[in-house]
Amino acid sequence: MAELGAEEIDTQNADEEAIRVTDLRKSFGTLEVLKGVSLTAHKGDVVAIIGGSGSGKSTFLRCVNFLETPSAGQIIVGGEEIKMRPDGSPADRRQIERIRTQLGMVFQAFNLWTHRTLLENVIEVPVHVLKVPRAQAIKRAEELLDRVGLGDKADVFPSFLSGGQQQRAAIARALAVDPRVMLFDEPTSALDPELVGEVLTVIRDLAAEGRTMLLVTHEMKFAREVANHVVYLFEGRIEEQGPPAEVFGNPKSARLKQFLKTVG
Amino acid sequence: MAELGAEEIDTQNADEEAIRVTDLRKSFGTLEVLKGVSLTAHKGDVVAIIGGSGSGKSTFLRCVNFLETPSAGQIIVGGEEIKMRPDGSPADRRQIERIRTQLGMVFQAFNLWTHRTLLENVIEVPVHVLKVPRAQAIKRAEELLDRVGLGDKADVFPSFLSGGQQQRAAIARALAVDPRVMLFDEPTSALDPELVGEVLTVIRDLAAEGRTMLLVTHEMKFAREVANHVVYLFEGRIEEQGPPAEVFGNPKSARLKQFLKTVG
Amino acid sequence: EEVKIGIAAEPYPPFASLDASGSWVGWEVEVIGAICAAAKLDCVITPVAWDGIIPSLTGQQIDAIMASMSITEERMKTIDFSNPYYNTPAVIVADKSMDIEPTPASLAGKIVGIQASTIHQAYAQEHFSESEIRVYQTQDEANQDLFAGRVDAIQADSIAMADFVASDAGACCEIKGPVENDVSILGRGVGAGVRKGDDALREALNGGIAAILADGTHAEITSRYFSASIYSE
Amino acid sequence: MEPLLELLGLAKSAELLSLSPPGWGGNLLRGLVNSLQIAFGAFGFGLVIGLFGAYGKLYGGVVIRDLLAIYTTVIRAVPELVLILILYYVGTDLVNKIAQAFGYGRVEISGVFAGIWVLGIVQGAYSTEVLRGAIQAIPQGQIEAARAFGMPSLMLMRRVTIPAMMSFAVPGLANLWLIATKDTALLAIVGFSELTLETRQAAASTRAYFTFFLAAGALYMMVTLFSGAAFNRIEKWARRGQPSLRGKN
Amino acid sequence: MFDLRDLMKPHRIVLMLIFAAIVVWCAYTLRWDWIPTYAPLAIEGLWRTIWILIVTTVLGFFLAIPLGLAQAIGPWYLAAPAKVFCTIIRGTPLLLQIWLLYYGLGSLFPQIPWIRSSELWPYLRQAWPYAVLALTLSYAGYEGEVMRGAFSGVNKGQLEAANAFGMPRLTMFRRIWLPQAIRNVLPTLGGETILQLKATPLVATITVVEIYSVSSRVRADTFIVYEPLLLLAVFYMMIAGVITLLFRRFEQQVPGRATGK
Ligand SMILES: Nc1ncnc2c1ncn2[C@@H]1O[C@H](COP(=O)(O)OP(=O)(O)OP(=O)(O)O)[C@@H](O)[C@H]1O
Ligand SMILES: Nc1ncnc2c1ncn2[C@@H]1O[C@H](COP(=O)(O)OP(=O)(O)OP(=O)(O)O)[C@@H](O)[C@H]1O
Ligand SMILES: [Mg+2]
Ligand SMILES: [Mg+2]
Repeated sequence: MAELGAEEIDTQNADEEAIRVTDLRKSFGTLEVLKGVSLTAHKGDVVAIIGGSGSGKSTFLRCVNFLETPSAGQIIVGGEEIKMRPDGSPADRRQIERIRTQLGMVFQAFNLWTHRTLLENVIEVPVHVLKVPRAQAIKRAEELLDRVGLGDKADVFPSFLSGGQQQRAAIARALAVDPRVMLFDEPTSALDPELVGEVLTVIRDLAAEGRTMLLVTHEMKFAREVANHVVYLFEGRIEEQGPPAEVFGNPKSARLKQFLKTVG
Repeated sequence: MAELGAEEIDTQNADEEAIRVTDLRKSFGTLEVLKGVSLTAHKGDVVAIIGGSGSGKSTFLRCVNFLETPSAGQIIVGGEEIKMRPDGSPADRRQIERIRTQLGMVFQAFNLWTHRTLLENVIEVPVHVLKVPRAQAIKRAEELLDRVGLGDKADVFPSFLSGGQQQRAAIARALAVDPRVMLFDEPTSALDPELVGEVLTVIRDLAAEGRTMLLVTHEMKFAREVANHVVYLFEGRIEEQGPPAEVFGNPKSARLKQFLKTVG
Repeated sequence: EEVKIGIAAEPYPPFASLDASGSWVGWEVEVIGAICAAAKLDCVITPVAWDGIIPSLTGQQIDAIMASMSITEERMKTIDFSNPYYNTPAVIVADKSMDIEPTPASLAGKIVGIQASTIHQAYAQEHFSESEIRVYQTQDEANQDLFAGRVDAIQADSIAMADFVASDAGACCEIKGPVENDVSILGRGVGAGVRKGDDALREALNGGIAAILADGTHAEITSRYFSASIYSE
Repeated sequence: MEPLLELLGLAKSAELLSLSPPGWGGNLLRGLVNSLQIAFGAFGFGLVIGLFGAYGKLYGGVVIRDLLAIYTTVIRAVPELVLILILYYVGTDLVNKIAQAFGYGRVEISGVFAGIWVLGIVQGAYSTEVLRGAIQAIPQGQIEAARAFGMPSLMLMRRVTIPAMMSFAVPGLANLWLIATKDTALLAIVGFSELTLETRQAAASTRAYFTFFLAAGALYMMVTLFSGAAFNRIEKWARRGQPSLRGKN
Repeated sequence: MFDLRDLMKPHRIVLMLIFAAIVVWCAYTLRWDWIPTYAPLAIEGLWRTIWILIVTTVLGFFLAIPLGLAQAIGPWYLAAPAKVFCTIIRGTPLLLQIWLLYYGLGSLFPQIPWIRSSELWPYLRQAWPYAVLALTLSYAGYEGEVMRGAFSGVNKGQLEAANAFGMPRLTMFRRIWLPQAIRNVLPTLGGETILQLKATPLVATITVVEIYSVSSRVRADTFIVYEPLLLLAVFYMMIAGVITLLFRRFEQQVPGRATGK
């Protein structure tokens, strides 16, 4: 059923490109982490990125919103190409700032602002970047915190929270900016199965609203249920990609077969 | 097969108690997080602790080695009771330091020392606390790093590593002290299925060597395969416990049933 | 036009010191007033740190220095001086029990304290090469160390020293006598310093000094502060 | 015994310290106010320079970084006294020469203005380093998170970097503030009557060295205690959200 | 220590040319004829400045560590005295402290006969012991405060990891806490050390001969004002340059986040 739902969305918006990455490369010193990755996501697509530890998944997400400067490649968000200098750094700071407000990100290490309470973390960007009236932002933030089950922790500072609570807060923070594209870096790593299920629901809802998602995950079951496109990264290259049914059901590459074996 | 192996170990050492926790309570201010948790693990036992986010799993592990001072309760490690003051703080620092060297811990947030390379992180405790000769410690550290697949990252500082790499390094660091009891706080949260499989192997090997493990995890499949005893925490109390086959196959508590539903 | 007369911001009684209401009093202050009146100058007293007094002059913050500054050859390379308006000999002071003469031979091997940036410093460094010279920021500090026994002798102005040995703090000590004169260092008395080339002001001040010496104002002021004259040709 | 007796001569001290002449208390207080005025201006001016300097050093281009390196090294290296002598005297000399060349009269540069200017430039060099260290101590993720949400850099500085670095910067800045209050003493050389000069004048004029130096010490202590309390509050506020390390074994 | 290619960038060449021009201008238009006469004295003064700096910063820093630690986590009976000490030192001008030690405390000693006849008297009669004591205490007071901030700024998880492995407190302190604390404040410490360098001229007021007092002497003797000051500035800049380089080396030993990222 999940796949059915996903495909439905896919066909609906197939025309409108939300994000297109072409031949993205990234090196740290002599270590080439991304060796030319190309990927296109249409409006409402949920793209799951899977792959071994250190294969470059986080680096890829971080390059998409220029937290790392790519060594080469082209990134187009909502039809607008991000202007790059020859060294890969963004040429137009305004542009990159504008585009980033359309890209909500949930970090692998959560990165909540430790000097602000949960509520303040969530309203920070809406109020100060998007200029949403404060009262309205607070109302929405409270809804979001409730939705991720943290309604009673709104006034707590992040360092006093459990891992899963921090991760949920990070998700709420990303949702609060109403992004067109969501970048999730292992959004369920610290969550128990029950909460994973809830995040799944959230992601499905978002997709139904026409939002696009790039989603790094280690949980194949989750990927299979939520994504309509799966990308398998291996040592900085896309080794295989396709609809989940195919990638999981009928993997072609030997490495992917090996990777999936343990999942059973 | 996994359960069979686990049970085998269980019967082998059933007499020798590795760790016994009696009626452990912990409050943060007015928030009572642990409401009387008792648990016994014998030598070679692998106890999986499962439960919702915020149910007190991390807090429990952290109380066991006194990173949090319990509000009440009794903790016995290897037959030796940890002496507590009335306020819950350890009465004998020497004792607690000695006992802690027998308790290897892998943190939910990894907590690698950022000012030291991976190799230095791993040899730190053996060389400076256990007084292992440096050359020997380095040899062992290299083996361990190889074992978790980080042989080539030995001289890298933790901040330059991917999440999964950091987690594996944290596991190697904990293994390096040859602990009698291992405390794992979600040791596979940042790992891909392939690596989860490997960590599983590591834990099985450790159990076979007679080491005891307390293991917080969100991956039920993993818990089922590796543990010989499963504890389900709910809001600071043990709601249900037993062998994995029973807990997962035939849950009694309604809450546990609900919790496991999403796992399918 | 206003003439800014720079004096040392650090009080130097009885020549120039401050009272609590912030006005400057003392022998030199009165003499400045008298000279300016005689020369028909509109003078304003401007205190400046002793350390910065010459840069203040060359940097035009002040127009003349009248701060007990002796006329020496070294200083005359940088600024010009008027004629002297007072002069006093330099003396050596030491503990009463010590057998010390104000001569290099007698002071050899002893510790001699002097105040920084004064003619006494230059003199001691030139003539007491066998002694250890300790340089103090203020005369009082040197006096205090003489009292504490951390220096064996001090060289200073005879008037200041007469005051000192008469006080409680100086009861330990006595004036052992004046040092041998060396005009090139000890100079030709105290004069007013002006910028090089500012001859108009220098001449005006010379006129004022001559006038108060001639009409007895100088002697009258001196008599109110000191028992003997502090001016000689 | 002399200084000790003088210390105990409390009656005489009280008379010397009374607020109206012939007591010198009023002069000391006036000096204190002058000192604080300059210290405040210089500290604030220095903070502004320091913030931009730290940013320039961390994120600026090569030329900016080199120029800032020269600025911080030279200014921090040269004793303030020398800087003040050079900046004040040579500076006003130059201004006057220029003014005269254009047919204007002598320009008076007020002590307060010069003091704030000169000490501010000095403080700026130190602030640059303190703030740079503090910014570097912020966990990288905190800043990345803000970037990822498209915060413009100025806002990022205001909303994330500055509050997050506060806990690291406050002790260093507190030191700088105290240094500022005491460095004003150096302005005595340009004839600015701040607390130290007033003290020295009072002491030398009355010969009551101990009384006045202790009185000045007490005044400085009061400033320190007050600002200490203020900085403590700031630090506590800056550390909110961080678990305390106290009482941990 | 430098890579020559680093210096060959265009803007650096321009800067060096400007610098060279200033040097040449100074050399030709200002008076330098006094240098030969005062060179030996200047070298002696420079040496005195340097050793006072080294001795007082090293001693002061070792005092600062317990002072900072006591304030950060110590029990109240250690924290309170440490706090009082730091507050007094930071709260009063150094000049006043030097002056109280030398003229206050120091002038009490001679009045006690047994001190005057003891072996210590030749030292107590000197000024430098008071100077070293005063500067050491001063550095300790300021750095104690800085170290307090540094100790409490270390991430809690880092210490918990050490605790969890049963590290004895001293080992944890030496291996984890102190290095991380020092790393966080290295830039501040570098600055404070340069401040200490510039505090050394104050000891001239108690008759210790160091480089600043030599320049004052030149000024007093010759009435050349700016040239000795300029040369003095150059000396201080060189020492400060060395300090900066040293601290930069320390900083580079642990890669924090890359700058300019
Ligand atoms: N230092 C603290 N101060 C106050 N409350 C705390 C503190 N640490 C944890 N808590 C609270 O205690 C509860 C239990 O936290 P704990 O970290 O044990 O949860 P957990 O079971 O490990 O959850 P997760 O699976 O999300 O990691 C949470 O509600 C958390 O907010
Ligand atoms: N700042 C950096 N400097 C140097 N190397 C880096 C840096 N960041 C990442 N790397 C390296 O790049 C590789 C890819 O890292 P990345 O974080 O993208 O992995 P990942 O696929 O997200 O892995 P995981 O699943 O473990 O999070 C790793 O080998 C890592 O060590
Ligand atoms: Mg990652
Ligand atoms: Mg947890």
